[in-house]
Amino acid sequence: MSDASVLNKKKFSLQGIIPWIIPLAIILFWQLVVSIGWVSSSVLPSPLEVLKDGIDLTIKGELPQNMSISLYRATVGFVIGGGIGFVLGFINGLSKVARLTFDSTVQMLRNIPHLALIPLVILLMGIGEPAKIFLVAIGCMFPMYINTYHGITSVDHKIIEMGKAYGLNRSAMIRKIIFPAALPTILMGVRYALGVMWTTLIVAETISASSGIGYMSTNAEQFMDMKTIVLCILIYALLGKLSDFIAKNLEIIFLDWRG
Amino acid sequence: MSDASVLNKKKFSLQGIIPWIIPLAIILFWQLVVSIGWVSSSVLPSPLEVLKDGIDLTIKGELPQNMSISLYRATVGFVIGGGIGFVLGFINGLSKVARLTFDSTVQMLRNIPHLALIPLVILLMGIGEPAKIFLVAIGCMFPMYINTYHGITSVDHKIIEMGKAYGLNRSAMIRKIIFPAALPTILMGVRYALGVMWTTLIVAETISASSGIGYMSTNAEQFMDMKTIVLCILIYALLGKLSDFIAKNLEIIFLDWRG
Amino acid sequence: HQEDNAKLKSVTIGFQAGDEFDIAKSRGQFAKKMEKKGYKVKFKEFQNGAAMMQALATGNVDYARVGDTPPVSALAAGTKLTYVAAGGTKEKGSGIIVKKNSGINSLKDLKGKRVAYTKGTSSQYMLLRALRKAGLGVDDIKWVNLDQDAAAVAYSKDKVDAWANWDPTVAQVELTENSKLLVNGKQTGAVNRSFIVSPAKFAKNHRSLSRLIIKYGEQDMHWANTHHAKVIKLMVKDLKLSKNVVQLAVKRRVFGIYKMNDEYAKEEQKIANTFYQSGILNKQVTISKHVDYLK
Amino acid sequence: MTANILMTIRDISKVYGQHIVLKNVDLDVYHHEFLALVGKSGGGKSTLLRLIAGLEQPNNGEIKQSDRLIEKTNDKARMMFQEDRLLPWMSVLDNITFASKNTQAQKEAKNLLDLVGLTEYADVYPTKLSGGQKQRLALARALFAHPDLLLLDEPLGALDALTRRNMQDLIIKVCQKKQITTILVTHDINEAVRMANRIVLIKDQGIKEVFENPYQGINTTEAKEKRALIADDILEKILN
Amino acid sequence: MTANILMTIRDISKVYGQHIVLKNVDLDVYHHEFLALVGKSGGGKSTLLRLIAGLEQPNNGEIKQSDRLIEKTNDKARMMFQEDRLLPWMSVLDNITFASKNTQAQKEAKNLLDLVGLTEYADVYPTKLSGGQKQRLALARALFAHPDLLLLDEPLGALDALTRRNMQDLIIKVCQKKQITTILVTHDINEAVRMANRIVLIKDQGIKEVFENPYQGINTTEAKEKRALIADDILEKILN
Ligand SMILES: Nc1ncnc2c1ncn2[C@@H]1O[C@H](COP(=O)(O)OP(=O)(O)OP(=O)(O)O)[C@@H](O)[C@H]1O
Ligand SMILES: Nc1ncnc2c1ncn2[C@@H]1O[C@H](COP(=O)(O)OP(=O)(O)OP(=O)(O)O)[C@@H](O)[C@H]1O
Ligand SMILES: [Mg+2]
Ligand SMILES: [Mg+2]
Repeated sequence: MSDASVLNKKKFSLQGIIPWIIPLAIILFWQLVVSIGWVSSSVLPSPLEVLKDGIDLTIKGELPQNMSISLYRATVGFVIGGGIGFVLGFINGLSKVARLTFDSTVQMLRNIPHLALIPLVILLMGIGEPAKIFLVAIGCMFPMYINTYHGITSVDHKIIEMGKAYGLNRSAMIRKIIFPAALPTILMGVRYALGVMWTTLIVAETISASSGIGYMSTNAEQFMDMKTIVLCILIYALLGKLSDFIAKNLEIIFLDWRG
Repeated sequence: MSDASVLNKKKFSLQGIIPWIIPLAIILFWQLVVSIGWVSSSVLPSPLEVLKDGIDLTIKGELPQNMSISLYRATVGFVIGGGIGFVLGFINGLSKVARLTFDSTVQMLRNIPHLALIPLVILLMGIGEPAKIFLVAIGCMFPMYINTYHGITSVDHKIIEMGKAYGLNRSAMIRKIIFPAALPTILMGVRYALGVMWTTLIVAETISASSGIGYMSTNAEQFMDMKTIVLCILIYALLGKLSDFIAKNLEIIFLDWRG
Repeated sequence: HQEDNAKLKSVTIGFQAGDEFDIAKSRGQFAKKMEKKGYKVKFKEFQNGAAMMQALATGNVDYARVGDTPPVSALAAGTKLTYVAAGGTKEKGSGIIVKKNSGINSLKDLKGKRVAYTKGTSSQYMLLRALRKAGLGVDDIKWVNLDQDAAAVAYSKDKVDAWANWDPTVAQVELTENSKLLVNGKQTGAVNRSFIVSPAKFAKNHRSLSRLIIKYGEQDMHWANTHHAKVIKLMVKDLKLSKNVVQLAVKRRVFGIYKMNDEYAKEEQKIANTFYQSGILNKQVTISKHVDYLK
Repeated sequence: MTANILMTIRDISKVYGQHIVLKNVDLDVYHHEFLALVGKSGGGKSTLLRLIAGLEQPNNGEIKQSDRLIEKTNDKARMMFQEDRLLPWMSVLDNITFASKNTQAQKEAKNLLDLVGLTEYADVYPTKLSGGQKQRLALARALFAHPDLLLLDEPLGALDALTRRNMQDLIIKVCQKKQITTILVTHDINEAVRMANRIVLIKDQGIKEVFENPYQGINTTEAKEKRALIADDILEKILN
Repeated sequence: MTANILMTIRDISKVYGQHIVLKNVDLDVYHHEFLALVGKSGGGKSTLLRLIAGLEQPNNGEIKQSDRLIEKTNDKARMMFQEDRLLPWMSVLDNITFASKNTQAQKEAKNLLDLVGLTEYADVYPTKLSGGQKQRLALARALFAHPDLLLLDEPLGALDALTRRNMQDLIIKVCQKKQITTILVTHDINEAVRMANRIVLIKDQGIKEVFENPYQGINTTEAKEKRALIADDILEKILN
């Protein structure tokens, strides 16, 4: 990290370019494959066609609208699920009784594929917006839970002891020692959860949806609209880049002490 | 951890029971809900019916057969994907150039839902066994990658410096310092990957499968065989418990020094 | 003319649980007969038509047995496929189901109701036909797009009022959920026929193989029509449905594999037109251009 | 005299696995006294402090402070550990005040920072400090507290002679001013006789001898000489 | 004389942010000599060692060992850090041998473990050790290496007088036997004059003075007195 700070500006712009080399290479290769006819463009449309599809859908307003409704579902689900996972992870990390009671159950539940959960979700939540958000929340809950829990149980025993020896009460202990010490691992959970947030949407938006990027994607699959399928894949990839960007910045902001 | 070791046998048997309280409570509540007729048993079969279904399928040999083929796909996919994720995470963790080149791409790819990938997987790998294993491998790759990468980049700089000051060459540095220091985080990645391994199967086994637990589950969905749907959910949960058990034991074996 | 080169040994057929080829596969005669002719038959099971069309587009299956809508969508998407045969219909076993006590007694009553369907499948076409027949507009009902199992739960818990679907699900719902078919495919004109399609190039180069498949397939279908008891037993085992459900579904179904004709092509053309007019597909396709009327 | 006792240690033993660290230790600690613990490395000094701080429980015997049994973390004691145990995510200043609810305390903390010579480092993270600076920060943190009993485990081991001398004086001054009873673990016998009025020698799993040092704090040449004699005495007892 | 020089330090400076730690430092280190670095806490001793070990690069100037410029980790030097930096996942014995490819080395490691008094701890994890035991383990690790140049950063700060004395002798013995040039950072001036033949005083961002100590290793009363005089001289220079 420390060497990064002494890099001059020239290196910095290079650092901005390198990460895009492979994605670009993939796109070029893909264009080539389609151009020389190795696969027909009805099976795999060329990048240019996909781009055109993207522009069309943007102009028609379909894409922005789907993106924004998905963004809404994703964010609300993330906040609720991530919040619950965080709290549950925190409690289980701190209390041995809670851990014994809940951890095993959570570890069992997190293994159930979202796809398989749909009937139960409908049973519990109906087919409206809450059901979709619920599923995203479930998805985001587990990584936040696991990482928070793991982060807290791995806090160096020595500094906890130090906190005790200086008379910190439980709340101060959590705020000043346990939470900051667990934060790097928790932020890794945020990183996971941000990924899961988008990937559960595609499942959530099979529940009676008529909008959203996940809907767009499954709908395209039903109608074999490869251009849109690939467009959605690209959008997911870019959202991934965005999540990564957010996660990285959270780390930079909150973990500045790690230098 | 240390307090656990002083627990006497009586407490231990209690510790074995507590984790099952909530799952049991859920099952009892569920039986109640069905018994009082809040939901018809065609929508949500009672636990007993599900159990009977499970026994039937086991006697018929269908369940063990599907489980074993799934286990095969899961294991092979896990080994390949986990292995690649581990190696990639390791390389990116160690080399700044590799990190710049690959990390961003991986972060983008991991965000693409498996469901959305299916058309591409069929295009690349066909509809046979390789396609299914490929998808599981993709799924397991990312958590292994992220955790290995994160584990390695978070190794305490002080002991790396110590290794340098004692003339460790690169390979010894990795074997004796970086790997053991990153191991707790890597094992957390194994824990994630073991979960993902099962959840991707349900998607993988929609690609022209005629066997496997994922197939069983989607097939049951097609024909609204709710008993089998719920049975599959329970199996997934138990597999989750198994994964947790494996992960915990790996931790006990390899991280004994954390006491 | 000279086609079917001797080198070809194996032929891959995509099917779905409970369909014509599932019966042929289970009975076993089909594969034996094909083998005598020098073909090894590989059956590949799929969970839905879209996936099968995907496999067909990428050359992973040679023949695909699908419902009536997936080939239309695939053609609109530019997939080069050819209809080589048609199957029977489920006109009596598909339609819109409602609960008997729902107060919905005619198509007109659907106005303002929530109706479950699955996008891109026959049920979407079925609903469009039904609305037209009742003189209702497309927006007069609430369209609820759900997968089968999701719809089942939603229907049972009254989250939707009606459900467009086909056998054996319809039979099951009729028997377990105190429901009735408000209208069936025969009445709406959405007959829900199955088809056998092939990659265009393959179909062109293997016409006699296609004839063989139709011939032997038809023999199995004849057997199925005359041996209901055996078919029922087979399906009960395969689909894990209760016997009375399968009985109902099998009884009202006619099995068959036929050469393509104008009538079948027109049925498909109607779907294509309807989907295009409703904006579901953004390309008009002419089905007859993609049919091989094997003589 | 008993009214003057702050802490009674009775017949305590501590065993790690098979390894007996302390056996049947008895000790009284008086109000406002300055006690030093000396003994060989690995002899159980830190262990005794940890027992007193309630961070560990004895396998046998009991420790009472102001007639209350120490069963869990001792609330009336504060401890400076042998390692610095600083919080890397807090600034140097926050590392001092982190346990205080008093916002007025900021001034005292800054004052202490001056006294240990870290004024200019108030806002940096402790990773930027040298070994001795870290130790002084940990010392400031300990002196900032207002306990009945202050436990110092090798507080000055990483300091040069001059700084060490200054810190010795600082500790004595603060503890006198705040009327804090202090137990100091040190390897430096001269430091022990300079700072403490009683020196406890830990040897062979127990308290070998307690040395009274009436000359603590007196600056006459005679007192210095007497202290040197006591120091020689202690050293000899350690060696044999 | 130049032929006898192992390391030349020329005009080096080291700056952290705005903070100048070392400025225009020049020093020659001779083959097989025992050099001590003394100076106030935070004065830059550890920094100088880190520069020599190649763990950090100077902002200015150059360091050469056997005529090779130190540009990255110095392969011919080994360093004992001020903190123990033990590997928690390795047994005490493995912590000594971890960098060695020689399987024969096991015996030497065990021997060293005896010499630092940790025989019975060979197979436990270092978390079980007391502060001074950890330090001795780190010392054993350093003495186990066969470098041209050994850098010891406060190796004995956590040890009692007796153990400390024994360890001093051990260090001298091993370094002489293996013909290792040694640089020792210490706060204990008596330790410096007892062990080193030259003592370097670091003050005000540079080398204030270098004291020759021809009496190192000589056990006559006269030599002891001379050493005491040198120590007094150094102490005075530190204070002013
Ligand atoms: N990584 C760093 N970033 C910023 N400043 C640093 C860093 N490392 C050391 N310093 C500063 O450099 C100065 C010298 O530190 P150094 O560790 O060399 O001192 P020292 O002589 O070894 O002191 P001590 O005897 O206390 O160990 C200190 O003022 C310290 O704050
Ligand atoms: N957690 C532990 N598990 C096992 N043994 C321990 C543990 N902590 C300390 N010991 C052992 O107890 C003994 C006393 O340790 P302690 O830390 O009290 O010594 P000390 O007198 O403080 O020594 P030093 O001066 O080296 O710090 C040592 O032999 C040590 O190995
Ligand atoms: Mg100690
Ligand atoms: Mg230092």
